[in-house]
Amino acid sequence: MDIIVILFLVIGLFFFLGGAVGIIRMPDFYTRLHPAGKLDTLGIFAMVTGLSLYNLQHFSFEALLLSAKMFLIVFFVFLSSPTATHSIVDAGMRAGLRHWTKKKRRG
Amino acid sequence: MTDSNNNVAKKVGDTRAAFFKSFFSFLITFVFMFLSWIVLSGKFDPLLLWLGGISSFFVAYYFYDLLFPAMEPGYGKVFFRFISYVPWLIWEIIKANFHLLYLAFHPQMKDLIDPHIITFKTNLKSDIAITTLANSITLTPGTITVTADSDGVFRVHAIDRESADALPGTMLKKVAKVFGEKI
Amino acid sequence: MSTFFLSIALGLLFLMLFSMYRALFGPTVLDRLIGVNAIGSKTVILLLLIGFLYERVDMFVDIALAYAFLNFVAVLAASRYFHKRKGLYEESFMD
Amino acid sequence: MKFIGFVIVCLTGALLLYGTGEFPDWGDPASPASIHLSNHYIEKALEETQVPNLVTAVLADYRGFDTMFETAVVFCAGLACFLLLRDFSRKKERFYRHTATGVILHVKDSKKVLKTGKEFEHMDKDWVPSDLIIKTICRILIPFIQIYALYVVAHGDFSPGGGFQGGVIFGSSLILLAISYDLKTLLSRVKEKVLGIFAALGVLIYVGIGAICMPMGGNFLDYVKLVPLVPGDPHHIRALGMLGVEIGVGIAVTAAMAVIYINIVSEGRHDEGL
Repeated sequence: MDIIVILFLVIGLFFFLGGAVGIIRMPDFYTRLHPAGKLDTLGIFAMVTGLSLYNLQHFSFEALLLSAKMFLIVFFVFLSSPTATHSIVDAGMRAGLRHWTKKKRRG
Repeated sequence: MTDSNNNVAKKVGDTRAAFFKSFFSFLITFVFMFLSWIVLSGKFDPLLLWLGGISSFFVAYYFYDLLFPAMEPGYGKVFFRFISYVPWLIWEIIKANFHLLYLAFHPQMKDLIDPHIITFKTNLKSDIAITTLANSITLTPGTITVTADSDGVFRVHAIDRESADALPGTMLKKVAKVFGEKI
Repeated sequence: MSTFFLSIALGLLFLMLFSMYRALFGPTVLDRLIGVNAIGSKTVILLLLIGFLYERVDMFVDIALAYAFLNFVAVLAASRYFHKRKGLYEESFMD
Repeated sequence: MKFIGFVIVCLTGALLLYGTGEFPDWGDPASPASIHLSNHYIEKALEETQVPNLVTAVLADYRGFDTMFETAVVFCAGLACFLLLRDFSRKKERFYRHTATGVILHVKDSKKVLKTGKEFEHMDKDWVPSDLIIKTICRILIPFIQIYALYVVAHGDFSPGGGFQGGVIFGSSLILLAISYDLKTLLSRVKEKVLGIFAALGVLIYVGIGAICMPMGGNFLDYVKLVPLVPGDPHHIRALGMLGVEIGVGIAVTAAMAVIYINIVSEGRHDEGL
């Protein structure tokens, strides 16, 4: 059981690492949002799955409810994270920030 | 606070059918709120259950038109189809995430990515269907919905050609099927 | 197991530094917003891990949930502010 | 005038800093608080108050007066925002929007007033239509946030929450409504008058619970004297009293948050807002 939990947590950390590296390396604001919004969401999903499995080790009704409560966080993040991402993109578009393209760099 | 309820009732025509419609959405909101109270609380103390009932009643009474603004007959079916849609979506997200990870760690990342904006039109009508599709697109790595208006026109920022080609495709079909709309 | 949780939490803290860089030196205001949002999503997990370390998960889940709410509201309010007030400025991209 | 204010602020700050020199060191084991008070709280709180969460026991029982005046401070903050910022003056220029076509009318004559309702609606100069996705998602999330806020208020004695935290979350759910639609939607649901009444009502509940104890023969906020009024187990009377107090705090904080937000964001004019 512990191995599964460790696996989930390490996978989640790996996703977070990808997100952090992506935020640093991507060329412009729009492309930075891609790793920031999505990899973090999946990282939260993997990590909460792992933690709630760990919580279920001593199985009882209360532990089950607690794990369900943890999954409320996932439910909330899956609804809210894309909305936040979309709203940031929208703000950028309205402000008139141009997005980075390959052509622009060549010319 | 009660004024808004009266307004809504007047708008629909104040008939018996409209009353039942709002009563049903009140009831369903109440049930949802009470279930989430139980999950949150995790205690079955009578006092806390009473407080939960009162709180759920309060929220459902004043804000019943937020969760289910229009009560339509096929909600139960939509709910179950939506539940079956979620695992497919999560699987798509996981698949696409590895692609994005590969991009993020690739040394010549700037040669691989090719950000551009695509526009496509769908025939989705209801707000909730459009929102589901837009958020699914945003959750799938590689694409972010920039705008989605009520006519069903989507503008999507894609990070490379590969993720852009997948749109709208299967996801639109699945969402349309979930909400029972024509493509 | 608690050592492992501690090391994961430290790893998350280390990753926050990356986002902190964006939040502090991001060329546009919206870049800073991205950085803050990324820090927020990591903090949710960090709070859960702290809960497991102190063995009071039932309390820390509440805090994590509240933090997620407030983070969402903050990001939405900030971006809505820039929808209305054109306070953003265009800058050259970092190539 | 500004200069005098600056000097006064600096002097007060210096005085406060000078005062902190007399405090015992942080975490000093020999300070009076750690010798007598903390030990008593930690050892006796559970059996005296029947509340599992020590922080709530200290906050709402042992230091009930402190919390009462904190609530009053929050109420005063809301009141101050209202009194300073609220702008009742009529605007010289007004903008109207035709709902069906989206045509915008700019009325410069301050005497002419269009009837708003089905055809025309008020609007700001910098009007931004609310976004479909944000609107739908917030609509779905707001009831859940509210039930969570009420849960936090009700479980003040088990979980880290309490009146202040729950009130803030409930208030932020109202703010979310104002962000995702616009300020007018919030104000049409929750009238400004109602918010003011609720802010005062919250403080009144707190003070009232304290004051009822006095004719029952106890001191102010002496929950034990409430036993004949409340059915149920007399051992839990302190926990019940705290629950009532927490509800009062929650109501006051929610209303004060909403009032502060509404007035700051629209500069007191109550138009479209943020």
